[in-house]
Amino acid sequence: MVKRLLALLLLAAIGGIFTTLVLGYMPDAELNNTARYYADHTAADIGSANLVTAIVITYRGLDTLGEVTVLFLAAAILGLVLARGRRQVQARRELTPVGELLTTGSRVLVPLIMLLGVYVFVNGHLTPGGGFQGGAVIASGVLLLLLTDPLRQFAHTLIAAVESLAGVFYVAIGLMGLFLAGGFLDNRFLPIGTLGALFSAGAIPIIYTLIGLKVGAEFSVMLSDLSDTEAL
Amino acid sequence: MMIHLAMATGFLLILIGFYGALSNRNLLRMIVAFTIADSGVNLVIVAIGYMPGRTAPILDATVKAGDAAARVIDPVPQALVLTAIVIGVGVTALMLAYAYKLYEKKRSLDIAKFTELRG
Amino acid sequence: MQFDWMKIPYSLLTLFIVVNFGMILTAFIAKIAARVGRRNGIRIWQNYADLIKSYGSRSSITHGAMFYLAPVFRLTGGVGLLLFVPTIYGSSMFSNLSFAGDLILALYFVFFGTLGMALGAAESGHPHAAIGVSRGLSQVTTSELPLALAVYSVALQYHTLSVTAIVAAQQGGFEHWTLFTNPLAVAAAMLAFLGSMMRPPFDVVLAPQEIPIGPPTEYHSSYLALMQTNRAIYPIAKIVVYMNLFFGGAGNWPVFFLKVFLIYMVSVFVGVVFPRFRVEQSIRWFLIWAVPLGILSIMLV
Amino acid sequence: MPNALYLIVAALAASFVLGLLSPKRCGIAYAITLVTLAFMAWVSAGWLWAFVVGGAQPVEILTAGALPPYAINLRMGRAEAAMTLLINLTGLLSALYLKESLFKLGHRGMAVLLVAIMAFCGIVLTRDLFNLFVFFELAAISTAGLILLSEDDRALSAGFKYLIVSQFVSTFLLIGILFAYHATGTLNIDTMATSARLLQVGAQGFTLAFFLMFIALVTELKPFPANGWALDIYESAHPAYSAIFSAAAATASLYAVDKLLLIGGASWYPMASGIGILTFLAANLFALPQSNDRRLLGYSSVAQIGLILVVLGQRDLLGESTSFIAIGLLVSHAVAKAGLYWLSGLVQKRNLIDWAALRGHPFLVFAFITFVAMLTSLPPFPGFYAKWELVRMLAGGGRLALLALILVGALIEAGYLFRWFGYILKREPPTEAVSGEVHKLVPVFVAVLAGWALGYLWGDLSGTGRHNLLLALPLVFAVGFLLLDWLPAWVKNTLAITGMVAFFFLTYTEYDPLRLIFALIFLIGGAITLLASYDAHGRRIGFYPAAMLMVAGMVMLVRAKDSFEFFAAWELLTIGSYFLILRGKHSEPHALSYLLFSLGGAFLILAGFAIAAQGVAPFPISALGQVAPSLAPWVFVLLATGFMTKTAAIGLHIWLPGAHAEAETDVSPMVSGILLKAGLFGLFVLLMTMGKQQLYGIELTHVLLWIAAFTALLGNLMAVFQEDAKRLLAYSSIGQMGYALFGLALMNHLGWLMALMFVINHYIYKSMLFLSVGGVAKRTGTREMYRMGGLIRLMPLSFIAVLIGIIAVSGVPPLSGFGGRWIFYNAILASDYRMPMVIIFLAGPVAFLYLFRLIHSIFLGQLKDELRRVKEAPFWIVLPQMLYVGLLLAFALVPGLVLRRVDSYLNLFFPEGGLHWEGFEITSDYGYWNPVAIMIVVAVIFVSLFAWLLFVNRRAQKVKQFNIVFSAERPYRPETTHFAWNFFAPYRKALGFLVQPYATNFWGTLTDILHTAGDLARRLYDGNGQSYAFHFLVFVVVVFGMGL
Repeated sequence: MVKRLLALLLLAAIGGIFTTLVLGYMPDAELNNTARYYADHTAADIGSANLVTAIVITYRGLDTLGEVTVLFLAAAILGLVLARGRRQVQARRELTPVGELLTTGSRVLVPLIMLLGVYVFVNGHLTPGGGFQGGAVIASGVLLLLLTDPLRQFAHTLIAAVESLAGVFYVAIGLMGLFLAGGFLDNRFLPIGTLGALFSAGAIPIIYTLIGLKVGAEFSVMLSDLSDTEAL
Repeated sequence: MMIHLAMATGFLLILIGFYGALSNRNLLRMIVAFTIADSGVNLVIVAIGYMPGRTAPILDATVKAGDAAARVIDPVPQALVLTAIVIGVGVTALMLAYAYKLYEKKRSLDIAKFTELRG
Repeated sequence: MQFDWMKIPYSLLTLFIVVNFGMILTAFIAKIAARVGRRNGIRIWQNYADLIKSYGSRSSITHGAMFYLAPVFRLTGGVGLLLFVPTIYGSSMFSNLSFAGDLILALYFVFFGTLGMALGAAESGHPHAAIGVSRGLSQVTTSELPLALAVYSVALQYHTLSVTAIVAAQQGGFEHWTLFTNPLAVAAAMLAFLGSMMRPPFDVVLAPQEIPIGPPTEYHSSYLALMQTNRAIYPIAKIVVYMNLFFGGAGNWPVFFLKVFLIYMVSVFVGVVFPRFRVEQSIRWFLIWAVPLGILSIMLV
Repeated sequence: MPNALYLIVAALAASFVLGLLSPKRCGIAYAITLVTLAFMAWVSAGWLWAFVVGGAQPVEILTAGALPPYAINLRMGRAEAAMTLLINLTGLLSALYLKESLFKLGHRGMAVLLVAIMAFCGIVLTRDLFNLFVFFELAAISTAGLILLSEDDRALSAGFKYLIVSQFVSTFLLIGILFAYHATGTLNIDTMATSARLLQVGAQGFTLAFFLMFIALVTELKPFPANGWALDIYESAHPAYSAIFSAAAATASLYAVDKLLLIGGASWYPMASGIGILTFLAANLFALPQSNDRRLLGYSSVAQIGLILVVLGQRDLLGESTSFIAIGLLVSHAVAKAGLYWLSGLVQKRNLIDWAALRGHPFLVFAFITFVAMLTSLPPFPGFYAKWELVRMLAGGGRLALLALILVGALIEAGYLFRWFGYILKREPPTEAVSGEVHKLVPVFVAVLAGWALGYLWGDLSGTGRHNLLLALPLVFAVGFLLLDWLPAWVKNTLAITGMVAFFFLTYTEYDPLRLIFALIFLIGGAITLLASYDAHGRRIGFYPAAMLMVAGMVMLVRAKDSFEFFAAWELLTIGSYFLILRGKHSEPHALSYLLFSLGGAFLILAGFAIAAQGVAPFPISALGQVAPSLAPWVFVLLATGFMTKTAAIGLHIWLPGAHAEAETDVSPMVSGILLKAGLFGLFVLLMTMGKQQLYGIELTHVLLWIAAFTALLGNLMAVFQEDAKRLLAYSSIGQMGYALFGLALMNHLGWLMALMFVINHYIYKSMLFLSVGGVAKRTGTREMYRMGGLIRLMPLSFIAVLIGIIAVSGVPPLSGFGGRWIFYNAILASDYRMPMVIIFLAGPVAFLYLFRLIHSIFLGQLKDELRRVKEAPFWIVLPQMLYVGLLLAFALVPGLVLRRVDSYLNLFFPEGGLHWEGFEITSDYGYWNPVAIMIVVAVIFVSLFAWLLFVNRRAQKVKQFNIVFSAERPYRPETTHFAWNFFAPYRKALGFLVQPYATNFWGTLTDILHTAGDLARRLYDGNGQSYAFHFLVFVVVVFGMGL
């Protein structure tokens, strides 16, 4: 009880800070210097119709590389944690069947979901969406598969290879930017093309594809690892 | 005004999440509480970039490259929130795994049971 | 440095006079003390007889080198103390060997004999000797303190540490004696004097009935003879220092004899009146009664 | 130069490639990991080389082909290069160390390790706020992962607690960053710093945003009280990971906070300092009652980082020097802490006492002490230069409260670290041996090397007013013995003696007469004492480096020209002597208390010099005389108190008896006869330069006079009641130092001369007595005097030494002690004060008590049955004693040989009241004294009487031991006949109340209070992850409240 009271008191104080922030907040009328630069220069310099994508992949590409790495790390550590001191569970618990509807539904939906995922990341520089979103969509397909058959085994090696290779290529493309263009992760060593075309914005579609694959693979690994805990 | 409301909601979510994390001793509930707080953070971030009367930062037929600066909202928070979300997911997954492992060890999800390290 | 070789025979003469005076004086005083106690007391020549008896004693043993040397230390201490201080003021004949050092030398040389004695006595292995030394050393820490303060006071008063110069400053009538110019210092010093004379109430060191005379308990024959000689010289040598510092010194031998006798008598009077103190009692006594006097004297000088 | 981006790219690429490998190919994966880390270290090293040697300019590294602030940029500068090198090397060595654990985790574990190191580098390099956040998250997540390297199951819960807190932290950080972006329109740190300047007024939103970022990043530094999670990690993680966590992660976080402060500006400095100092103190206090090694190291890490945060917060004052100081402290901390954690992996059990297992391995012990010395900022390591500079500037800027707190914390830290070192050398080693795999030893070895190299480097970087200590010849000589430690002891002894004597003859023309005397005692005196060391056999590992370190310190002290040299020398001699003292069998607690008092004193000296200098560097010693009158008395108090801890003035004396008594036979004379003079030298220097000072109308030298008098009295009194011969001598030293201090405090010509006389005399007789008593103790196997007795016949030479010694100590003519007393009386006559003399007069005769007891109980009285076969002390122990006897006689006869020149030198300070030297006669304004005449007279009388006694007593018979008459019986048991135990019982009855252990109780209670406080307060960390979250929020709210 005392603990809750203390928690409330503390949060009241923190809430005070937040309130001040909210009350002091005034939306900008004009884009600030940074945002204006992006709005003005993206089309010409990067060739990406989606400003957010230009920022995510190029201007703040290093963040994104880090972000991918966060997922990579999380997946790796998840594996490590779950593998820690694991007893070899041979006899797996029999699960009740999930039902016809889900099984059949997944057969229909999974390919579509995958396709949608690919579409989302390939068009990341044109439309809302991108590698992360696409990867997440792909992973949701995997989730569906896992729901259908919790004991399903994926080709771990394959997924891992996809994940790693995507990562390696991502870094390699970044380096090509460094060697061939203006700097690390500069997308312009490939032609910028016409604004709005699928093959435009230099290396962005490639990068987003790699990210999409990587994120998809990582989420899949995580999901499959976590689903293994069902065996407990 | 809308924007203040959104922002306030975000902060409220954060506080709710924090309260949940502070008052629940169950590991899983704590994790859920943190995801609530994370959503709050994301909401706040997005709200910060919002500018009334403008459109999404994508160039297309309606938003030409030339007048983009006057028509679109600030794209930066949108880019950042992406990163924030992803990181949140990573951490949440990790916490889940830890919680699982801790449960495996002690058959308990009570945080107060894991106090061998102290002082 | 020119050394006047005649100082040697002159010094020996002083020594000779003092030894005989001391022999007779101590016997005389013993007699007085006995009379007070309604006893007959010893003969006035008794000390000479004792000395001869000791030399004549046939049995003679030694407990080791330090034991053997202790009487030598003891007597060297007495003789040295006597000779480092001028005996008769104004007489170069009886200024002895005081060129070697000043008052401080005399004060510190007092310990020479004591130390040697203590070492020799300790080597005898006799517990009574060790107990006596323990008591004596304990007592001396506070009984010497008033004297040190008084000496300091006197040195401050006369701005010198030279005994001769101090005596010189007291010439021209007894009202110039330190006794009257700095009575507090003298009072403190005389209390210290009581403590140093090994007489009641401060004779727990020797305590003849309890730890048969303490430190020298194992000494006999010619060792004892040397120590008996010292017992004649040493008190006088000490009194000479007091006399020079506080009572105007002595310009000739009769005055010398008189003053030494009178100063000696002070301790005797006190001794026959008071019972014996235990060590811690005497330490407290000195701290409470004598030391404040000394402190006052250095504050007021 | 390779692009610094490769630091990030290489690690990422390698970790992705690791994912490709099949889990069975661990060997290859491990090779890739090592190569990558080595490559990263090489890149950093290349840059550092370019900056330091090549004078390169900092480089901005752009990404995305756009200019900042629109794209993320990194920066590689001197500091960045140094820090990334530190991070990468720690990573590389830890990876090497972690071989088995990494193999167990497989390629994924290695990938996580690579990412962690990359993240730390990224934090250092990036100039973009949000990028900083990303790297922080990477670091946090990989930390949570690498905790799994530990075998310890508790690591899991530690990881979870960490994740909880980092959730809170990242929330605040993100919100802060976004609002800061909103306020300034940029995420670039440098641009934001510029914009923030323009905002200042009324920018409530920005200030709050900054507060959130600040609090979040500061929490990464594990500030008190929001640091329970970190300690749990330190305790349970694999030691090699703790090494990374402590060295690399802390480095990165600190630099991040530094960058953030760039944005926040000077108004946030006090906040940083406040948090830092609170953490420093609290963590050190909590570390005090720890018994788990890793947790203790964790607390120490937290404390060190807190200290560095203080430094960052003092940037407004420190200016240009900030990085010299901060990085100096940082590398010291990082190298040492990494090294210690690596060492902890070699020790099998976790209690501090179990580290005694290291004892059989001299190299590991050396490594340990190197690390501890680095942590406690001792010379010649970087922390020392940093500490000096920090204190100098803090004092110059008048931030004295902060300075005091820092020093208090540092003292507590030294306390628990050196206590631990004592355990290693003195406690019973556990049965589990130290694991000695090469790949685990290499990192330790590298850390040791790095420590020394950094010491050299920091000395080299030093600006004006500092010097590279590792270039000082005496120190080099001492350190050289480390390399020669494999030689047999006698060879090293010869080398040492030769070196000392040679150095004296090479330099003796450079000293003024006063310093010459000290140099003579330190060098030649030390060499004579070392003769006794020929008695030791074997290799005597560790003795010579320690002894020579002490000598080096003393020599450098005498030669010091400015305050830096002086202080460095002071610390060197302190640690050297500490090692020497620690060598004694039972000296563990005593050595510790010695060290703590000495360091405490050293800190006072440091503060004193710093306040005196007022920021001026170099500050010549002689300039102490020109300190502003408002400060001078305070400087005087600090310095005098510091020096008096060394001379063991009353109240500060409790370390001395144990330290001197428990030391080895040939060490006791060194630390007593020689080392104590260092304190007196300090006081000489102080009084020569500053003279009389008044504080609130009180004459400080008068206060010294009283202290000195009571020291003399109580030192002597305490000596009286000792049963242990060496303790008796030790207490006697306290008294003797009291006399010397008294002479100095008299502030007149003769007083100083007397002090000097005591310096010389005390050296000779105390060395001699300690050697004799040491020799006796060696032969009899005990130091309790009452268990000896009657040894005069068996050990005649030792007896003679003691006899001469006690005559000299007591001041009885004709030996040299009398000269001291004579000058003393003349000096007090010339003084203005009278009352303190009463005390010192009382002290004088008390000396007789213990001196008699010493010689009686050991050599006279009854010989014990079990000692009948005891032999004379070994030749090499007796030889120096006989030399001392000769010296003592010579000095007694012709003190003028030594004193005359000093006497005239003192005329510079006190033209009045000197002595006149005519032939053998010495005359003062008051009296006169002729040592030769006294000697002759006494000798003639003595010899004549002796001859007479020999003549009349020629038939004397030597009798057996029990031939005494004792209550009409012949005793037969020496034990009951030897009157020795509690020898001065009546005296204790009378004056025992004066020697109640008030000082010991006071200091004991103080330590107890500290321990208890630490023990109670650490319950705050109850191990519950939720409580840690509460702590964090409380921390946020409190800091916020303070900030308003």
